[in-house]
Amino acid sequence: MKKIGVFLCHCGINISATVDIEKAMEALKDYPGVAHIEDYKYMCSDPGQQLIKKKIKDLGLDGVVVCACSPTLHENTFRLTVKAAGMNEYKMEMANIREQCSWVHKDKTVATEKAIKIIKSVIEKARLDEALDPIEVDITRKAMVIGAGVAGIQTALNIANSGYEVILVEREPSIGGKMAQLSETFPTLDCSQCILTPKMVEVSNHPKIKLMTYSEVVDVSGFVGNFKVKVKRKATGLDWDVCNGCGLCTEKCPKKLPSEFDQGLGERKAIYRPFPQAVPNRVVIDFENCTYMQSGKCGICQKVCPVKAIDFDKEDKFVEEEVGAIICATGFETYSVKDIPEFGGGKLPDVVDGLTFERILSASGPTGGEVRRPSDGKVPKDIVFLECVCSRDPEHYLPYCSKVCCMYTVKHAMLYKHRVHDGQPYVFYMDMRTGGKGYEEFYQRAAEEDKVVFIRGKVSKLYQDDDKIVVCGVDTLSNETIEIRADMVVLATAIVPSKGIRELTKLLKIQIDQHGFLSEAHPKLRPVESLTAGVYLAGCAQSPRDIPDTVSQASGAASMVCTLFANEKLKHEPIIVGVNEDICSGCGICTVVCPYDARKTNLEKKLVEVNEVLCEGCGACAAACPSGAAQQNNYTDNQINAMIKAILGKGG
Amino acid sequence: MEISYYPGCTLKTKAINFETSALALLEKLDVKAIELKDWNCCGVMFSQSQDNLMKQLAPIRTLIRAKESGRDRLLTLCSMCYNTLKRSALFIQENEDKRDKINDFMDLEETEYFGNEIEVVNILTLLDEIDKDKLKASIVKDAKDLKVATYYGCLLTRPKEVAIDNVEDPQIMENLLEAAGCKPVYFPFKTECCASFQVVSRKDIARERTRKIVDSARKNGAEMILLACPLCEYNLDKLQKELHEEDSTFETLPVLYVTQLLAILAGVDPEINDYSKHYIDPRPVLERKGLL
Amino acid sequence: MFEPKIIAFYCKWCTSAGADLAGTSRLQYAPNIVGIRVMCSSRVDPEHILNAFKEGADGVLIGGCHPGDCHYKSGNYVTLRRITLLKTMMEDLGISADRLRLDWISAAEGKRFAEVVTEFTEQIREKGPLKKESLKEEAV
Amino acid sequence: MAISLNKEKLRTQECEKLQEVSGTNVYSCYQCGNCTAGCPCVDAMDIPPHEVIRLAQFGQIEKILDSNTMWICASCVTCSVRCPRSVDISGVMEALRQIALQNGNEDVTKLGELSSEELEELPQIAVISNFRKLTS
Repeated sequence: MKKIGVFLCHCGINISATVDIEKAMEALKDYPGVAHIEDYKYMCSDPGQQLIKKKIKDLGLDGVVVCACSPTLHENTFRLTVKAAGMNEYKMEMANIREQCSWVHKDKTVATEKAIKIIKSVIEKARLDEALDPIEVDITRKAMVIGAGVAGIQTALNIANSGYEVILVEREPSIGGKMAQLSETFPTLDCSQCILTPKMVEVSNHPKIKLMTYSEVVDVSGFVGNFKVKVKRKATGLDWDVCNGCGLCTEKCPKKLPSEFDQGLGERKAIYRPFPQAVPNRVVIDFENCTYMQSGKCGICQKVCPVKAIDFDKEDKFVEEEVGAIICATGFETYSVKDIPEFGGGKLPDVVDGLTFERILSASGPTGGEVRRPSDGKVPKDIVFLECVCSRDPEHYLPYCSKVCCMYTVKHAMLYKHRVHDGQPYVFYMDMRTGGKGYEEFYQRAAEEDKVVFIRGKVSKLYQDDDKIVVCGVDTLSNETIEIRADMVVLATAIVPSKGIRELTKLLKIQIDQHGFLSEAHPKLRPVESLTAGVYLAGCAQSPRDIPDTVSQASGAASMVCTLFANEKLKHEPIIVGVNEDICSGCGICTVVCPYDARKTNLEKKLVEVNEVLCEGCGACAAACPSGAAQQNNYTDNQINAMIKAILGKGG
Repeated sequence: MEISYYPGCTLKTKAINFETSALALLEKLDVKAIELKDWNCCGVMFSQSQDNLMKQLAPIRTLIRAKESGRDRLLTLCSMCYNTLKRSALFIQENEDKRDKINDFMDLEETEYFGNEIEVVNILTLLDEIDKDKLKASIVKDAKDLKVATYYGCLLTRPKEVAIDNVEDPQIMENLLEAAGCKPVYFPFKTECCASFQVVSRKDIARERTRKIVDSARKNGAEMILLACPLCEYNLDKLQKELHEEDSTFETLPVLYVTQLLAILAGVDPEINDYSKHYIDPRPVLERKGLL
Repeated sequence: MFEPKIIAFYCKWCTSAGADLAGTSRLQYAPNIVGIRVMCSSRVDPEHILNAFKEGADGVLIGGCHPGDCHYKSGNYVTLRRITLLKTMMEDLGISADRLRLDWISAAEGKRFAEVVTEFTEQIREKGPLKKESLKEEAV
Repeated sequence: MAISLNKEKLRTQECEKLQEVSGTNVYSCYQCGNCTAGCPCVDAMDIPPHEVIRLAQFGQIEKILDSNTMWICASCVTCSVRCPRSVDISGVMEALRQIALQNGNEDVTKLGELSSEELEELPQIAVISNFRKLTS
């Protein structure tokens, strides 16, 4: 009989307030296989772990059941604990009596009974657990970063500067992301382009970074250390190896379109470079709007191109890359003004979102940094800024706080005042959230020095009246309704994940939350990892955040990748499904359900053979095997059936 | 198409023009509206209280009548009837215990009502359902330079559960009028409340609301206000007249039920309208546009 | 009141994580269910399910990732096929098919997890205990 | 005068009743003020709608009932549809009217003050809805 040690954690009072630990110990102490039972306030703490180690050594335990939190949280912790005491780490099992018991039930009797059942079932599993050794796998020391905004750029640079190769994939023709569109940044008011463009250039010149702009990830296979990624390189209509970015074509192209980079305020051509500082300095043809592509007439760009780069080739190309780690840094978008009917539904030209106002403020923007309103180019003298537009509104829009709007709105009001000295900015806010280094001081300065009027309350409605926008709001501090006839209104609309993130996360097999933001492996302890090994997160794709937070998280993700790459070999979970050659008849049913082609029928030997490296351990084949020849390590039929018995009160 | 029709109190008196024009228009569009037999008051204004179930009896009894008619849809012209009937039906559909209690109160009724048997349809929704090409084909008068403000008030678009269209920016009337060849103007006050029943005890509030609403419509170039609620019609029409009498610089705009204009455009004799019911005579504008 | 015994099998990646989220959100649900965490819902063999009924379970819940979201690409589709097939056979074995429920619950759906568990528990409570005598043992 | 708060005063029976009759949770309110900002009749109210909800959160039902706010409300439901936290402010007003009337509030319909010509002039819909809202 195996000697199993059962260790019950109180988790402070998280478990012990609901589960009667003493009663549980009493019920379990004579359970078959239990050689020792003990409780402790914090089993995951150092003394707790020492206690487990000591008992393994003193009593010669060959199985351990830790009754505590979810294995997602501390399975690894306790595996390392038992390993340090000389026990095989796969003989350690966790019984989740916190998340799935003490936290979800209030009645102590009921919760205690359920906890006992859970623990019994896990003891049953532990009794039949076998010693397993991780399978060693080679590692490709090259990373792929998806998304080249400031998050992706920072991650790529950090990894590359550590000496590893990086492929940086970006959907748009240029890297830079949303940060390239910003005017100045809070709270220092240094120019966004001045701090970002040198980094963009560094990326493009870095010998370890391969840049793939105007490209999208279309398929991902493999696993940590050994991913295969298929990238679509969208057709640009010209040969980028020949193009030198002189821009003559964009000057001569007769077709004008609203510029996405300038949020539709400025113009671009059908052959264009998103902005003058674009990296790489290359142009692309917008096939949908190019006159030549639509009607076969024009072709001016081809005529004027001094290096003959234009070929109008519409074929997308696909490349496959092998990488060891993937960082998802796909960024954000802002909630569209078009979808907010009470604020004009996008029909009022002088009601714009925050990103559009950034372009109006930007020295490289369509007005050269002069604040002029879109409808008639007039300088607005009364300007209203609304915070929490679509954020914190579970009834109509999004329940969460978009985090950056308070600060950027204060910045907008301040920058406006710096440009238009005789103008008056007003800010409607619900709560001013200025947690950050120098942020509160920045907010105070806006009120004190720049005389920004802060109004505590929401705006119910906006409408056009002559050439004014009437703002109907409230100040809940004076309990007065407020009406402002403004020249322009800026909406701090909510931060939402960028388009296409759902499709990408399906490819990457990572989780998203209900709003489409990427889910981290643990909100506090593993904030830059996804639940899929080898896939990391950075930036606003995970949740709204400002530039300093984005950059620190990006560096964190990069360091996780470097930590991974520092391993000689990777360890693959040995929870695989093997073949009992004595029983297997080679029927091949298991090969059909395997999603990884890890199982192959050997017709000569009439056997199925398993490639252990490819097996990810889902167990679909074990359930399909008609003879019981395919058994999953430490999830055998015997174990599962014993667990069922124990739960239903018939075990032991 | 046949549909049961519930008139409600005001449609037979003050708002007779709404009924006459709507029924005439529907006839042009091959819709037969059959008035319910033995109908009673809709209850007037849905009771928002969770425990005052007596207030739900009148609307539910009306829905019982509709159920007994054998037709599964009930047309209302008045927006208040629409709102009350629809919300009451929803209320008992969502509160099973309250539904049972309400039916207990009405044990003399032969029919029981559960909440989802009858679809309450507002005239605007019904008109919107009709193929726009058919509507276009029925139009015989040209009103392409007539600029109109479409006014919805509160009960057609609030609360969200019974709204006939987008709560903040309904377009259903605009679409109908565009199909009929008129030009709806930008009108940010189209869902702003006219102060409703407060006209009885706080006329001052209702007057100020009327002033704001009419000012906005006029400023945006409207030549008339079109609506679909007898109470809004009274407030905007009567109170404009009072405002004008007080201050002759206040310019008035005629107020019509949307069906009145559509019926005229569809070739219904304009004389079926009882113009004496209007406080501001719409005939000068209609004449100017060649619609009489 | 009859307290049904329910066994749940759920995958490590989605439903178990969803159950953990229900815990961190402190959502209360019926305690009748005890879960067995497997790597993927496709590890659950119909034999395990029948075995659970044989051993006295009144209901069995299987939780997996939403279609298209399986951590192992297609495991949940395999599960769906197996459970559909098993349900058609259960009546013959004397177990009503609605004692077995397959549901997709993602890691983000803590609330849904709690709702499904409570709803299923109530449903089984209403059905009453699985009568052992009606089980055709030899078939199991 | 200061509102003195303690745990008994915070959750009075009257406040519970208000929530029950209106079917809404006043504690969802985070005081954004959208209800007040969009209210068509707020100028005539003693207390703006968001303050009504605030006072309800403090259990100060008496203070609310002393105001004219619920009698001025035209039940247009703008507040409820715009509330980001789905507080049915319009329903709260209805509940307040009911509570006041059950407590024996004086007649606020002013129907008696109207001349017979005025009464004749008014459409039924106005008279009945006024009566409905202010007496039940």
